[in-house]
Amino acid sequence: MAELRPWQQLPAGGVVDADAPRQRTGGWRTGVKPRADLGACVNCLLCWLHCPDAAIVVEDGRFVGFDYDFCKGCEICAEMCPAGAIELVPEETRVD
Amino acid sequence: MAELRPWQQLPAGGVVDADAPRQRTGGWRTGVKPRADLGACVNCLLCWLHCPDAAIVVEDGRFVGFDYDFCKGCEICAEMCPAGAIELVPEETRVD
Amino acid sequence: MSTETAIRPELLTGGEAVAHAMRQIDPDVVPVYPITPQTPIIQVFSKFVADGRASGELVNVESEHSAMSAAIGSALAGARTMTATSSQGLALMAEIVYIAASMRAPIVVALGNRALSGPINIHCDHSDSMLIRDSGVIQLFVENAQEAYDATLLATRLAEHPDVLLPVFVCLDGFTITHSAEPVTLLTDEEVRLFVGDYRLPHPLLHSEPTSQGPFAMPDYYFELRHQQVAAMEAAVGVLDALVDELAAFTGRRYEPLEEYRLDDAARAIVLMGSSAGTAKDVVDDLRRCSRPVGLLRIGSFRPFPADRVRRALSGVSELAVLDRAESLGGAAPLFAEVAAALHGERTRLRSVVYGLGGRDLHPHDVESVFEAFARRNGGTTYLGLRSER
Amino acid sequence: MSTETAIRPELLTGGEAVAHAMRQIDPDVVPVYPITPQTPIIQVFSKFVADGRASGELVNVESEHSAMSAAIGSALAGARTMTATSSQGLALMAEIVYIAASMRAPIVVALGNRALSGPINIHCDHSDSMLIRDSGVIQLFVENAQEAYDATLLATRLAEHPDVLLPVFVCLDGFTITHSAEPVTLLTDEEVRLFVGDYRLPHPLLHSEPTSQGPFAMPDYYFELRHQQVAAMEAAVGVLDALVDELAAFTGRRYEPLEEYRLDDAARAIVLMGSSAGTAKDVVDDLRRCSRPVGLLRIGSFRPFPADRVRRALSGVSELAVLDRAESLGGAAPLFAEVAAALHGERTRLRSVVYGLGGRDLHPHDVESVFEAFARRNGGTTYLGLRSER
Amino acid sequence: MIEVRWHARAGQGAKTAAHLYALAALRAGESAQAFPEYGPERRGAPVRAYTRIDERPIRRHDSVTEPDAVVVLDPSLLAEPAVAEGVDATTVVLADADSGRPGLDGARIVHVPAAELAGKAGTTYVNLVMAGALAAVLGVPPLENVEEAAAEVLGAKADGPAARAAVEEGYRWLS
Amino acid sequence: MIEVRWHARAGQGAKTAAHLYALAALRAGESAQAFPEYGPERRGAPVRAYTRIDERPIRRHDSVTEPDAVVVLDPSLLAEPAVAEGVDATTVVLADADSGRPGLDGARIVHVPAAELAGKAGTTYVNLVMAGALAAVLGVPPLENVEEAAAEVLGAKADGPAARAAVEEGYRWLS
Amino acid sequence: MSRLKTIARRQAATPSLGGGHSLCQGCGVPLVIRTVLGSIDTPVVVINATGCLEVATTRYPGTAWNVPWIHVAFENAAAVASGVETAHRVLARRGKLPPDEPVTFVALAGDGGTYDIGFQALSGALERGHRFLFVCYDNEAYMNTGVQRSGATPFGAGTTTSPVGLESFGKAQQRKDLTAIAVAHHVPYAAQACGAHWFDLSQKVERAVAADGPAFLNVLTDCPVGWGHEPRLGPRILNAAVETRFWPLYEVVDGVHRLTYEPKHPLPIEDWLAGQKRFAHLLRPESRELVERIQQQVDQDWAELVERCER
Amino acid sequence: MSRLKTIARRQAATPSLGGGHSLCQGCGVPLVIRTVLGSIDTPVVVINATGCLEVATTRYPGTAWNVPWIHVAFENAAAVASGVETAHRVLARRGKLPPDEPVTFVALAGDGGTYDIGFQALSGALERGHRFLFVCYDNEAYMNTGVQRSGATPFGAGTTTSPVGLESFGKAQQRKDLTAIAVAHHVPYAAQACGAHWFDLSQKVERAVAADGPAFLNVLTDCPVGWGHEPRLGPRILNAAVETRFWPLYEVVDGVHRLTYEPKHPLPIEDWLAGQKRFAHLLRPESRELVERIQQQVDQDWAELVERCER
Ligand SMILES: Cc1ncc(C[n+]2csc(CCOP(=O)(O)OP(=O)(O)O)c2C)c(N)n1
Ligand SMILES: Cc1ncc(C[n+]2csc(CCOP(=O)(O)OP(=O)(O)O)c2C)c(N)n1
Ligand code: SF4
Ligand code: SF4
Ligand code: SF4
Ligand code: SF4
Ligand code: SF4
Ligand code: SF4
Ligand SMILES: [Mg+2]
Ligand SMILES: [Mg+2]
Repeated sequence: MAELRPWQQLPAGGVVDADAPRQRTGGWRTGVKPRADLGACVNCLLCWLHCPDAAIVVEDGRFVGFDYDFCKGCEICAEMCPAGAIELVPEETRVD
Repeated sequence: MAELRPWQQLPAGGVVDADAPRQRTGGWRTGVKPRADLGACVNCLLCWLHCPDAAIVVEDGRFVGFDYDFCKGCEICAEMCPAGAIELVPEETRVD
Repeated sequence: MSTETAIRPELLTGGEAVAHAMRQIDPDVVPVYPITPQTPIIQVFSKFVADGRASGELVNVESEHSAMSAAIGSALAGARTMTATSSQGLALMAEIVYIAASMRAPIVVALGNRALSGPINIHCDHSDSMLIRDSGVIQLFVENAQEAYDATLLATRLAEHPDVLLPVFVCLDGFTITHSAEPVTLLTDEEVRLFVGDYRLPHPLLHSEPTSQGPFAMPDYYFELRHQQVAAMEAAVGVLDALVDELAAFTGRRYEPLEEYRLDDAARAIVLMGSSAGTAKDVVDDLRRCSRPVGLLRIGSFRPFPADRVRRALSGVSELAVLDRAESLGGAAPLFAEVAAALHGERTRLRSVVYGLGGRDLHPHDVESVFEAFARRNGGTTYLGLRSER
Repeated sequence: MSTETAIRPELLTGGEAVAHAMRQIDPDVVPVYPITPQTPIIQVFSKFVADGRASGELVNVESEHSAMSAAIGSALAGARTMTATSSQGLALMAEIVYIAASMRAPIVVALGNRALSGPINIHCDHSDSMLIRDSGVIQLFVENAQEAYDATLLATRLAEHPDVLLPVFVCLDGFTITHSAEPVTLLTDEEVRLFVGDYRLPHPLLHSEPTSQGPFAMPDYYFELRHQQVAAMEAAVGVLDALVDELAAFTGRRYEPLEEYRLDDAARAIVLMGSSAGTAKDVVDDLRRCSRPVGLLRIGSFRPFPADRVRRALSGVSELAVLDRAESLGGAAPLFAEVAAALHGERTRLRSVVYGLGGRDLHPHDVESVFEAFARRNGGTTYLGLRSER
Repeated sequence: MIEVRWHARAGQGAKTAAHLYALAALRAGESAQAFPEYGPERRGAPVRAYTRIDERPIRRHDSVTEPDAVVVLDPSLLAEPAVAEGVDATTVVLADADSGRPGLDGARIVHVPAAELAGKAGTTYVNLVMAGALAAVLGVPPLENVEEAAAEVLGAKADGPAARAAVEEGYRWLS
Repeated sequence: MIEVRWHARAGQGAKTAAHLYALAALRAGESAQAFPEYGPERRGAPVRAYTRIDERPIRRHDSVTEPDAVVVLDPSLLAEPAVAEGVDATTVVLADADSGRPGLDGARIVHVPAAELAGKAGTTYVNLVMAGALAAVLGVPPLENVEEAAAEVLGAKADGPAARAAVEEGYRWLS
Repeated sequence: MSRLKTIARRQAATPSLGGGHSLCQGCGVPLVIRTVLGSIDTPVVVINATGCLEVATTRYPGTAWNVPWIHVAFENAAAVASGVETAHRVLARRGKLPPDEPVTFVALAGDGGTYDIGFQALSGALERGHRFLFVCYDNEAYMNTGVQRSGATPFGAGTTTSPVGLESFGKAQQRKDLTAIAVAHHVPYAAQACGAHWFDLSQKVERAVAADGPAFLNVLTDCPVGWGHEPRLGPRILNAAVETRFWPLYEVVDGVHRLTYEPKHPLPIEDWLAGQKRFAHLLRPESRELVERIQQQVDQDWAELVERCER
Repeated sequence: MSRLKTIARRQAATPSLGGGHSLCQGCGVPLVIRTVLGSIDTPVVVINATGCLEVATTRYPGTAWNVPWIHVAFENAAAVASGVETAHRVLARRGKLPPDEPVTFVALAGDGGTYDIGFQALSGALERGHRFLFVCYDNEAYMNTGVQRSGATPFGAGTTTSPVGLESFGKAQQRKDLTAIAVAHHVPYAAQACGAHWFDLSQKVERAVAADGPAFLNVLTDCPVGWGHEPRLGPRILNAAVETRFWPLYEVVDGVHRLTYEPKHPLPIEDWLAGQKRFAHLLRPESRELVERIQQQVDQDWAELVERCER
């Protein structure tokens, strides 16, 4: 959590800039996290569309992985994946 | 207009009893008033139904005349009367 | 938990305590709309109704404006009526709250005090209560869950007293009281039934004698009709005293309209309302231990505001800090202004202190700082716990 | 009538005067809902728009709650926005008025002051203004149609000033000002255009840089965000002074936030707001003729309330009557409490006088009776013109 | 200060008369106020309006309780108690009726055959005729200002000349 | 006065634990308070709850800033800075982890294999196990009251006996 | 006994709404009130929204009402009715009121209090299924405050907030089809009626009161002041609204649509516009297209309605 | 390019609603938001009503939004949108904004902010004809405050204010048919959609934005917490709502009804009720009749809808 600022430093009316700091919600995961088998992925992007936390990283139209800073581990991506390319693994598991 | 009462004499919450004094609106007439020819009247009671001011007096189902205390002289009764039994006459005219 | 007999204290949140009071009072009609932090009250009560432990009807209206409107219809029709709300909900029904008071509808309202938007915030301050301080409703501020329960019983009798006939708001600090579990001793259902008795109105709408209620008043009568409310408010003070005695007979507890805490020989004192009073009492005790002549005045009945008693209670005090959990932007803080008006002409040195807006915590050291600060600053308003560059 | 050049005074009602100010300011958007006695303002302005004499858009919303909501959307989007209301209308939008202030939406509102229900009444008192006195909006009370016009011009600049950015209410007594025709001298359309200038916001919503406006604030930030409004209110006092000077250069007229009328050597004085001040001034002059040391303080800017200036202005006064055209049932009358807070610690003898509720007339002899009464009564509240058995 | 009370029925032009009379005074360099009385009463109901005129700026904003002049635009109203309110020997009452009424005794009642005179002027605006007559009785404002005001206020509805004529008829009748 | 802070994820029973622990104290004749912390955070988010116990009636209504005990129901939270807030050498920290964490140094960290012990008791209620363990560490309230409270609060969901057993497992582990 | 005699028997002696009110000379509203309340054979309780009817009938310390009547505000008649109706149900169940004595709860509001500011309260009450009759007396504008446009104001009508001017032909939007909207709430009874067709209205009231749940009546009524016509012509003008098909008379019972009256020889829309000051500008030659547009809309709406009725 | 790729192109780099919000694990709402905003090819301005979405996405001093976003209160999204939309129109006309740059104004509200407390503002905005898109994300209860019943809560569902208990089977009223009510406002475009059918939703958004006037979208979306199901099962459960015909997918363009999807082999209503805690009590044997009643209602509503579509 960023430093709490004094009232003088806040923009009038509580206006928030779009580039304000994002809260990291990765800590919400309860023991498991998604892992992808890029080989199996067919780039349908259904996981990306359905991810509630915008934690699926897509680069020029292709699925490339997860943003664990935001992923809450809800498993929806795995559920939606037609190719079975996503599985949930223990938090400890190293993914690269 | 009745005497203006002090606050102590008013029922709580401004509740008004149905038998409160009625405002006499006969004074609103602008020079003319309705007069009926009871002979011609066929007792359809359309005048009674349409009178905005409940100024048509009906006794056991029969039209008997006008209540000039309330009649505002709008002419609707005359307009509605199928028997042409109602006409508007100068305020001064005596009716009995 | 057993609720039929009160053998031992239960651990209940203020919200649950109020819900139990409602279950025991068993009102005829409860029109209500959800809003945090009032929700625990209506959810627990809804469950009581669903399980047949209360037999009145809930009306799940589509907005608070309609909640208060339906409550007026129900209360004036001749049915005992309760509701609950908070913050934006109260703000949305404000127009109708004034009308409820002027139509003399004895509705009991549980208010989970919450900061008004904006910005939107779900935590406690008293700005919502202040919004309706002119409206003609009675407002009782409680300090803890037990008092929330007792006050709900008192409120019912107070609202329905023939000399009063006004809506009564039981004001509980959001979360700190509504959601905090504390020891609460309940009366038995039978005792409550005995205490509250039946609901009677002088002119119920549902009656063979037709009445017109809510007429149009011109300048020739408006002033006089309004003045009845002034009289009702004055009457409420005495009625409340009597009811406090009567309830004490059942409970052995007394929550006074005005709580004087170690004020007798106090040279310095603070005035405040709500749950923070508990924290402040601890501080007063600590300072007293260091033999500092400090005291506290807790306002229980904010409306009617017992100005004369406040004046008397504070006659010996030379330095007084009024702690407001609300502001009147561009003007004097509400409670401060009220106290200043009560003390007009007196030489007491007054200070306005604003604290706890939007749920900002009030810790013992904050209260201490107020007692310390007398010496140093005077005039101006102090904002406790505000982050400022200067 | 000719409106391009102001050769001579016109005979205009306050409502018409405000409508002309709106026509000359030519706001972008005017979301509005009708209610007596504000209707003449919006009807005349609607006609101006229908005839192409104003080119903004009216939004005929379905309620006042939506009027203020649409006004916030429009003002923060980046459009100059005005509206008008009264009484129940203000009460219904109260929730959103607070939010307009906290979101710093510089909306100008013409308020035709009218008694709040119930009972329902269409005539003047100040209870509606008092309902929102905590909300963070600026409130300027005017004495006559001319001031209503001038204040509308001032309000636009004041609201939009970068250090202020708050809604500004121009408060005109219902009927006595909104519907009474009095001599009013208008500026030329060109002069008005010059005076008000363009509408600028620091962060308009309609902008390439996306912003989130109206966020959710927890206890960690609510207090700080609210405090910006305190600062804005403080800034408004100085800004208004400067604007009064600036406008005076065009008009030769000055309506001060605080009008001290023959106060300098006054031992007895009254404080009040709105159209009755004129009546009271006549009385002061009469009494002065009988060399009685009386004076009057008219509050123009009720929000922000210039407490220090009030204290200074009244320093010489020993007996003071505060005339409220509203009550706070069960508490101190609003203006009285405000003045008492400003004078706390002073020895001035204060009296609270309530008058004119729901359009009850205030005649010169009523005002005289107040000055007479000092000698006799003290303490308690006096109700001028109330019919009572005792 | 001169205070005038106008009586009529909603729609008969009491408000207009009060307004144009004040406007005339304003044009004549006086200070003036005009305001109607408002209630739930509607079309057909008796209504009242007021005019205040003074050489010094008018500041008071209370209602008129002791009018110097009372103008009754509809003779059928003469019987209404409202007409007699605050009327005493110093009050002049203008009405299209030749005799007084209970409560008005003492007051100076001036008969103005407004309807007839309006007809002569080719209009139905009895209020204009009465305004002219009142100007003759009170002496202020001058006729030409009342005519000007009449033309300005009613110009839209009635044609200017006719409006002026109606005012003049009333004025001539009493001078 | 004893102040306890409970850490968990929404849904893991921190609020319940805080409540039943306070209830146990109440049953043991103490005064007690229990309250959770509320925000916009939802299912899955880290949450906190508090318990206060004192022999004298508790009047203060501010939040707990310097807890005497911190109970972490989900080991994955141990790393959260929130756990370290207001923790010093006088604080005891109960967690299902064998080692300390940055920020907690100095504090007395007590390892309670809650999940395992809960399993032994035939439940999944780690919060009950932790409540039992805490009772052992703090000495108040007595075990039987904690068991009674557990049965009363969770009786509905879990069956009473299992609840009691879970509490007892925790208690035994540390005594 | 004839329907009118029945109404008279109920209303002649002590009319629910008596004289001594200050509604305008020739106001069209009382006809509606008398017909509605005269067609109900149980005791009634009236819940009135702010508006001409309320303001003009209960000036303190008087009243023109002879039945239990309550007014709280402008926008909440349906909510107040919800409270009164629920109170009655509970009190009867709890034996605090005679359990066997039916009472009819009638909410009365103008178009402003129904289409616009009072609509949410109405919609909510319909969703909750309170047993009451909501009657909108629709005079197509906010009359009490001086004729401002409402959601019910017809396209092209001049009002003080949709004024006719150099750059305005009056209201630019079509009127809200509130009857259809009420029907979409799937209430057991909803109907559209008109003051001039009192017989039709009376029958509808009987069916509405018999319905098992909330009932809604949208009743067109004239306002001489706001529409700009001679009071005595009110009934004629209302008739034109029906005969031109501008205001179809129909009812919807449990979802089934039925026309209750069909103009034999539908009149051109001009016959409705004529004789009303608010429409005067439309009858000028230059407004030809506007009138055609109105006629088309009327024809289309009628066609759709007929289709719904044929199902 | 495929529709999904198009959405991705617009949203992948800087999603209108990004991560870092505190909506629940597996909340169904973001899918709707991403699909809606990703299907619009102009700049957008979002007007958000109070509710889960708003509270959880803009905790000060942060925000999860990358497009202009405004929140004022719970009940006034449509009114605020009216103001923003009018402002844009006037500023463009007056040359203070580029006149040729279209912007789409999207109001987002939950069912509470749409069916109940926000309904009057919506109805008024529809009547005035503002050009904006109102999207109701309908999760069938007040979730943000802890799952209380709303006008959208289905018959029989348990919520905290319509609890299941010894004397209660959950909500006693049928859900408000808001799509039909919006249609009765005669808006140019209104449709009913569902999060799980994102393709259908996306197409509807395109048509809605193209409509010449106000457009309304009623989008069913799941709430794992309020419905009581595992987050990952959300899409499946939403599908069941469609396949059982509980939630028909259709649109109404200028009054013409059209089913946009028809279940080949409609599933029994139990398939929708199953797997949701709020309905658990209905699946007990003693609730047989209730379930039948629900099935009947669904069949009847479907039949009526089909009929409207066939016209
Ligand atoms: C909240 C609120 N806004 C505005 C008003 C002012 N007002 C009172 S009645 C009315 C118009 C009523 O119109 P309608 O419902 O059509 O009834 P009518 O007067 O036409 O009979 C208005 C705008 C009010 N009383 N309360
Ligand atoms: C006037 C008012 N009443 C009540 C509330 C409390 N409140 C905030 S959000 C909400 C429920 C929102 O429900 P819905 O619109 O369905 O959105 P969801 O939370 O389900 O996403 C409630 C009752 C409020 N903020 N304002
Ligand atoms: S687990 Fe849930 S949050 Fe994480 S990436 Fe998959 S869908 Fe997104
Ligand atoms: S859903 Fe599966 S296949 Fe489709 S993009 Fe995601 S990982 Fe690849
Ligand atoms: S004239 Fe009008 S008011 Fe008089 S009786 Fe006939 S209808 Fe009634
Ligand atoms: S309308 Fe004519 S015929 Fe009918 S009752 Fe009246 S007077 Fe007789
Ligand atoms: S304004 Fe119209 S509706 Fe109102 S009382 Fe007069 S005629 Fe009737
Ligand atoms: S409560 Fe439901 S709608 Fe709200 S954030 Fe959680 S899952 Fe989403
Ligand atoms: Mg109307
Ligand atoms: Mg919802």
